[in-house]
Amino acid sequence: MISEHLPILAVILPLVGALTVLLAGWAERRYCYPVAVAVLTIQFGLSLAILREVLRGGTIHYYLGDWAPPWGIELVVDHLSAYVLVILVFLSLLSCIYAKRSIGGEIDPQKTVAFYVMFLLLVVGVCGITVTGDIFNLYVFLEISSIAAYTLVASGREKKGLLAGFNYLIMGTISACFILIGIGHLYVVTGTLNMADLARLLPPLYDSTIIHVAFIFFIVGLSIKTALFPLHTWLPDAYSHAPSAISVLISTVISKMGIYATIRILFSVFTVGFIVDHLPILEFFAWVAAIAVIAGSVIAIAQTDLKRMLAYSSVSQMGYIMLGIGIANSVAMTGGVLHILNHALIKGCLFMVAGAIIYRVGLRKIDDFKGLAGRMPYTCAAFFIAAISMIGLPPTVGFMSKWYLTLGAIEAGEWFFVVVILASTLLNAIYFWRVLEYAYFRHADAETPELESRVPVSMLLPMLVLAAGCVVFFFAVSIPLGIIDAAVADLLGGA
Amino acid sequence: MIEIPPALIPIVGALLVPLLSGKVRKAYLLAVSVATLAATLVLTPGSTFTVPFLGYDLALLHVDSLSLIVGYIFAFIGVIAIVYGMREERTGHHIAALIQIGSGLGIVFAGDFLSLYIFWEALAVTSVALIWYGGREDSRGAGMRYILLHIFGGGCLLGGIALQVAATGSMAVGEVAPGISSILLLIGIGVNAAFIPLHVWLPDAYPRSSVAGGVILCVFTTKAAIYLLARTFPGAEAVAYMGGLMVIYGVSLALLQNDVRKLLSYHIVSQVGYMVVGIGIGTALGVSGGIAHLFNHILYKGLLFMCMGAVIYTTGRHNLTELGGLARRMPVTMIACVIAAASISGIPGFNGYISKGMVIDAAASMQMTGLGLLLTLGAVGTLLSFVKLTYYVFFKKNNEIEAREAPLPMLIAMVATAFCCILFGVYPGLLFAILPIPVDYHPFTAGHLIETGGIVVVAAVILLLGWNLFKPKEKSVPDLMEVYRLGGRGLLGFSTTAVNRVSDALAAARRSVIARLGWFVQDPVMATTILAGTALLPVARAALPRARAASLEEDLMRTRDEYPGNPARMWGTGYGLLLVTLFLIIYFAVLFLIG
Amino acid sequence: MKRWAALLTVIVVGALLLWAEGDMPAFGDPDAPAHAHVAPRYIEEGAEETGAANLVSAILADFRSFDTLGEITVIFTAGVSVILLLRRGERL
Amino acid sequence: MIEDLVVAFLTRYNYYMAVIIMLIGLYAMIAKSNLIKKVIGLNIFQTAIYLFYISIADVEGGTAPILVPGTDVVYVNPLPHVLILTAIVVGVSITAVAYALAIRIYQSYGTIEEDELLELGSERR
Amino acid sequence: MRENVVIRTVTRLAVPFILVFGLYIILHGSSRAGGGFQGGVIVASAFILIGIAFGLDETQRRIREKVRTIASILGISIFIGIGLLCILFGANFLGYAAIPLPLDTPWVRGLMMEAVEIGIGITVMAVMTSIFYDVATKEEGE
Amino acid sequence: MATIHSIVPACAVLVPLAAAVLILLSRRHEKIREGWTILAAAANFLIVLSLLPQVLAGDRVACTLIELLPGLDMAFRVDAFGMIFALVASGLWIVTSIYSIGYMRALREHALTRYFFSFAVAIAAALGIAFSANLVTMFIFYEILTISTYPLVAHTETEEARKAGRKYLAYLITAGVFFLFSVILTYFLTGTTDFQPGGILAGTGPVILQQILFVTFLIGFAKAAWMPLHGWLPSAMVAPAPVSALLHAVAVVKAGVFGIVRVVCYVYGIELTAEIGMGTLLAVIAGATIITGSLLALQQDNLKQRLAYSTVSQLSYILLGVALLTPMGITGAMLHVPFHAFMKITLFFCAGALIVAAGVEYVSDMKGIGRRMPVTMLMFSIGAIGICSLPPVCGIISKWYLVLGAMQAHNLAAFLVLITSSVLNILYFFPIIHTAFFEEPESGREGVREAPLSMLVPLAITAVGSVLLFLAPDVAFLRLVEVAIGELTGVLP
Repeated sequence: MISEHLPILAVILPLVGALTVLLAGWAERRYCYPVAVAVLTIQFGLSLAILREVLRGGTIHYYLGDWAPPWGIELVVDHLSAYVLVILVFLSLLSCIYAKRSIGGEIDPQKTVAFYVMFLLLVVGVCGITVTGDIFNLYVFLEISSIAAYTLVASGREKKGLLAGFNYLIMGTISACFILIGIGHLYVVTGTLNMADLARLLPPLYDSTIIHVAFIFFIVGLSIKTALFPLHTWLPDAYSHAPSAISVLISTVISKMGIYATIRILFSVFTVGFIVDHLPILEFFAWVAAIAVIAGSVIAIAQTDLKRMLAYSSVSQMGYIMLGIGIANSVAMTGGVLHILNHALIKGCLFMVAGAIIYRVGLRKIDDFKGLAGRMPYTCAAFFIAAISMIGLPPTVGFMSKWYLTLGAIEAGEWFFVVVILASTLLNAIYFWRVLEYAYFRHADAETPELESRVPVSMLLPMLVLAAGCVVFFFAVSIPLGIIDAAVADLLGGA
Repeated sequence: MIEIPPALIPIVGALLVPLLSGKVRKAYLLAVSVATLAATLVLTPGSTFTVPFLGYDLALLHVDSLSLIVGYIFAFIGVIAIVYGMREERTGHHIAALIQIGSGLGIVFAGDFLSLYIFWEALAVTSVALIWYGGREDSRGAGMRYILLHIFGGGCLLGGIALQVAATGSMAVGEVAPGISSILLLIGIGVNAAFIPLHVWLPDAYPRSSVAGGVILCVFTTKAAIYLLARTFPGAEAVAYMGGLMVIYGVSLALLQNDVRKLLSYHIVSQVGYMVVGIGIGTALGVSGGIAHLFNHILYKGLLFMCMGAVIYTTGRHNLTELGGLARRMPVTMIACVIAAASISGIPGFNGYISKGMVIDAAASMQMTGLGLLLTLGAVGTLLSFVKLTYYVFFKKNNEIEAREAPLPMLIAMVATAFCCILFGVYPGLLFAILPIPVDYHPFTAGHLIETGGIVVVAAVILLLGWNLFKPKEKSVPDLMEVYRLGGRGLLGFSTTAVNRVSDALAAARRSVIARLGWFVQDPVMATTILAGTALLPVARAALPRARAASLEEDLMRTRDEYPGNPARMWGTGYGLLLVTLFLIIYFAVLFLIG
Repeated sequence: MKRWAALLTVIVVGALLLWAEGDMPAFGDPDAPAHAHVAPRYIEEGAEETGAANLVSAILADFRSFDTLGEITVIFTAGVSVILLLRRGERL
Repeated sequence: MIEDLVVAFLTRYNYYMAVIIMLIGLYAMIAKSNLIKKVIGLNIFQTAIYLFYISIADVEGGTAPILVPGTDVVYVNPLPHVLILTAIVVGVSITAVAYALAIRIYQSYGTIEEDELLELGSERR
Repeated sequence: MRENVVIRTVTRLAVPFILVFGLYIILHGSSRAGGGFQGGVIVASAFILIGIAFGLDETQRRIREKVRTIASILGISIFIGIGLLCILFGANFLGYAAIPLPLDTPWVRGLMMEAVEIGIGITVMAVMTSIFYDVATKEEGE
Repeated sequence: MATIHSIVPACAVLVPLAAAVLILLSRRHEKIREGWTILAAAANFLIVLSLLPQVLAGDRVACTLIELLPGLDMAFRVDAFGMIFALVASGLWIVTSIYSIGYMRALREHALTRYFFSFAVAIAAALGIAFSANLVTMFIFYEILTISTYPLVAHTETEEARKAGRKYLAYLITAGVFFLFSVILTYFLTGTTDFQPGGILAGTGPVILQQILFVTFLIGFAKAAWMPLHGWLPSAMVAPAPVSALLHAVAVVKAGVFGIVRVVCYVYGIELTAEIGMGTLLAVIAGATIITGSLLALQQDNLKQRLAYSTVSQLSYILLGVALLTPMGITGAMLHVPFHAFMKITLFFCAGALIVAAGVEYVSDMKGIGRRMPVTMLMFSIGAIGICSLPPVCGIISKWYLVLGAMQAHNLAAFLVLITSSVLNILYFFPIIHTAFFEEPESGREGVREAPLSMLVPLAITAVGSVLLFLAPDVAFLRLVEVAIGELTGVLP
């Protein structure tokens, strides 16, 4: 009986969880954390169950209130949704586990209750986006997660977090407004909000200027959300000044959510027929993404602050994924979609490491990391694995997405993109290797105490899990690929 | 009888030398060399010994009459050289000597090109060691020049062999058909056989070798080459003329030398010339003459080197101008030297007379008059120079020198060799019996004797007339080696400079690229602004009013000075939204363009 | 500087948008596609099906009630946000 | 030509107004340094969207979509109303959060002028 | 805060009316113009008015933090509860028709919608008040 | 020719990896850590050796680890050519381990866990490259090799070492990118990346694309240190001597060369390479590198630098051999892989011994050192003579085949390059020998003694090994090469 209601439970569970956390926290602040972790664990199980259902029976449609679409709201869980859902929930779970100790120094203790509530609300929004099949519903959930994200970014003790949060809020809201305008335009010409219905109704209207305007608003809005260079201005501050657990969360979950929304709208609403065949604007999109890949990396090289460097690296990686999507053949798409998983694993791990370093030795500047490997061996090992994964060296997952993206670009005959993808490897290597060199190949200054700084298990475990994931999914890449192939076929099949 | 390649005995034997010392070592060395001689003597034509190697069957033992005669003399002189060098204490010297002997024998008995080549190179390497053991101030350079030239020659030989093998599929040592392969082989052999102008290593290196080393060196390298020449190029006319040239060239330069061993070295060139002529002529008499001369030459030239070695060993001097008056002090050496000088000059009754006559006869019998004349001239020159040598070393008055007779092992070696010189001079039949091609040659005919007499007379006349001309001068005579050195240095200098230039330029380019990139990545945003500003400045100057442009320029300059700014600067919402609107416009434009 | 840049870009965007909006259906056009597809059913059957005369409410609380759930979650989120950002010294 | 424009304007002035209001909001957000003014700009922008939605719901001569049984009147399209109700709530929430942030910023930095804040924020530690 | 008798008096008079009006709006959302959001905000405005007129402590007294929190949770819970109830009775989430009340389907739907609207109203009221309270409270020591 | 499925090749890769883990785990116990290294080295060599009979019989031992992507396996397939590389790498690992222990102890080096760990990983990667059945597997291990050797290069943690490390990575990661591109393009063109004796690229894609691909492959194999991509190798000489010895004379650089040979023979195929004119290109590059490398070696006073440039030059012997595209040339190339390894590792061991025992790093400081350290310098001489391709060291054999190959291909230019190089080799090696043995020692060197036995024995082993390889090349390597050539030319021995 439960199995047919899985999609809605994926949204309701964290919501109920958020309320429960609030109540529990009201009773006793200490209860928040276990409840939140428990909720997310169940949620993770749920998402796996959804994935299993999807793999077994194909796309799940769930009519809310038993109203058939397009009149009611429909939840649609296809391979892509299930895949993204599992990733996002898993990362949320890990960053929640990670949060326990990491927020200790970064957030006022009395705020922990609201923090965990917010955390779960963010998950609500994210899950809502992944499962919904209604474009307006998507907007609503987008806003839930966004508001949660703005607040969480600003929730720390760090003053700059406030500025970052405000900046993020303005940009994010404009982005959401653009999406809303886009939805309005689509509604004007079709009269429907259901994605499948839209995809069905749009083709005859492809020449309409309104559709074009809608598309522009969507793509610019989504570009802001995904921080596609040069609309990334909010991202570095938000990522680097947020509490560490939140850096992990937004760099993995929120960014992936934006990408998911982009893919959904581009391919499930507008479909390949419009963006590639009718109006080859995706080509331009891919160029922007390519520039983002390079620009993000180059700016990352300039950074001296680890978290900020990682943030710019994210800008680059977003471009990476978008490039895969922009090339829009099945191989490149596979690479892009695969990189959603990979980047979540890698960047999650990296931000966790950055957080752990801040937590333990209070260092942010890369120049101060001299001899860090001796003091924090496991943390640095995790960083190492994640870094080479980001560079795209085997045997780590980064290699796999690079493989597919390059192959896809070659297949599309886009040699420039091939160059970009491969050049990004080098740029990544430059800035990641600098950190590794400082950590491993420089002696610590005399004044820094030579004690092995133990990172709490609740922080170490998630990052090691992610680091292990980086390696494991290299060898077990067929598992996500099985899902991705179906997802990509779905997305491109609409052509 | 067990027939094993004699080459292996000294080579393997050499490995044990470092483990022994003192008397035991001496006895051991002698035993090894004698065993080598014995192993050579028991060989009979047709003996084989093959080793599978690289998929070929290496014939380490390919015995016929030609290889036997050369083998005998090689093995014999090996024993002599070892005896001569008994006083040598340096382990490496003995090792090198033994391997040198072994390699020489290896070449002689090699039935295929590959093993021949390997021994050939081994010969070169050990030669360098012997040269370096000379310890003279320029030994190092001489050794280097020696090995460089030989490696070049060896390379050519290898190339020739390879081409031969690639063309015919056969590795067997034999006559070579004309072609690139033959040219390469000839160059390769020519280096070792001291063909002009490839001879330069010889007078360069031999005088600088160790005393005992010189004896060994003067034997194997050139003679092995002659042996190979006999195998591969019998009857090549060009080769014969090359021999003639060598005879004259060697003699002429020998006459001008001051260093005793250098003088001898040029004589090697000259004497080898006779052999080359003989082989080049290619008739039975010619080849036999050449080989016979090889046999004899080893004896007397070895003896000469021994004598001069003894002189150098006891006096420590090696220049004619510094020597003299040793006849009383070193009588045995003196006698041996005179015997050897007589031999090389072709005085009847000494062995040189026999074989030199054969070669000249062979030339004459082929109506190669010019060649014959050259050879005769060479004989005159040889006689002259050895009169000069013996006089200036032993008979000229010089009371400064305190010297005693050479040590016993040296004397034994010298006496034994001198005995052989006379033996084969008096009983040439002994030699004829082992010649590869039986010849019917009668050395002591009137014609030959008269010819020799003529040579002696001419020489005497020249001596009487121009004694002062032959006075040794301290100034050394330049040879082609100077040209080579200059050329080599120039080439090397040029190429290294060129390489350095290029690599420096590449490095500079790389550094500048890295520096530029390094500048850019410090603050990419600001850098882009500066670059764009710089690029657009001319446009602004042209388009905007002067004051405005100037202020813009000032801004740009200020920005440049401030660089790098703060790469971690925060970007406000205003900036972000501006970009957003710009992006909207761009998308509109794109859509407009493609829609 | 910024002000002028802002004005310029905004005006350009405005011009483009004004041009683009020319394709929109006329204001109040009853035949606009927006009124033709989903809405008619709400108007015709919505009240009967849901028992609510206020069609807006009917859609809000029934047809698209999930949106509304999201909506109050947004409100709730905003409340907690403000708590998280501003409140001090109490239980939350 | 001009006639066309006039017709276009007269028949679609709702959209044009929405666009213009939107641009005013956008301009305020870009050009104003004061954070509160920025939020106000944001609100103006959102208002324009509300206007846009509401105006697309309009049907000429239509009445509010509250059924009056038995009468045969034209109702405006109720769906955009619902949507925009949601959007308004979202907008209110965002405004609340934005102001909360602005207050915190003021508490922390003592100013809400973005130019100053960015300078303060960009200082190297 | 300086005492302002006029405002206080007016507030005292107005608050009950505002509350009643708000409740009306909430409850009649399904048949008349109105709904949970609108009503909720109106109710909240009553508390905000109290806060403005009598100071925040007064508001705190009238509607305590605990109540606000519980109320906001309660509102959403009602909504979710109804949704889950539908699942329990075999329908999809928020499929009101499945709830076994002895009434016609439209009536059940209408009833449930009312309940949902009430939930919305409660949450909106609580959150709005809460936001006002938090925004208006000054940092200690300022 | 049968294909035998077996887990053994995977074991050969996994044993060093397991050793690496064990080394990490026992990082507090010096003896145990070193024990693991030696144990693993020995075990690994035995494992590799156990495959030898089958490979010599012309069989291939295959092992598919995992299907990475659809149609792209991570798979091992041991063939004769791979076996050569594997034998060299695993065999020399044993001696290098012993040597390392002596070297590191003598110099009291730090961070030994990292050192031995990286070393083990590097060996695993080298074996992975040797055994890889397709380009993807090769690429994976190629990159692992790059990464795992970085800590060894930057081991001393001085600024110079770090700089060298950065340079190392800059070159090799860039190269890796090109390699990856090439792999992907190959996959795109052919739909497979498996190595086939006849090549897989024939008949796919336009010629120009194949040519470009060839060039990118070449750049990808910058580990082969062909010019002008050799810059990393001399810089990497700041690494400890064992590292220079095993990695920069054997594992790393040979991996690059190995890769090029694989690509030419097993991806392009000899015929296609000739057809599209890439043999000539490769020959030109190799020839230029041989000569230029030697010229540069000539100018180095630092012994390890000189050896490094010598390596640069010698590696291109292998390339030249392959570029000749004749059976004999390829034979020479393949033979030069193990032969050069033995000779050059000896030389580097000696250089290390000189550093440890006498603190000598420069050739000009080596006056008369041969009298103080006769064994070391004798072995050095053997190595040097070998590199100059003189008897009685194995270098002469590979040169023989190379010349034979050049002649088979009627390529006199290649032949000229080879003899010029010989001359240049002499020019930079023989003076060292002279300096060491024939010049008077400088004062102050009286106390210098031979390096510890744990260093002396390995270098003696490799030196004697290189002589033995001359005396009996047929035992392993030549037979392996014959099998490989037979496979390539379609005629099995």
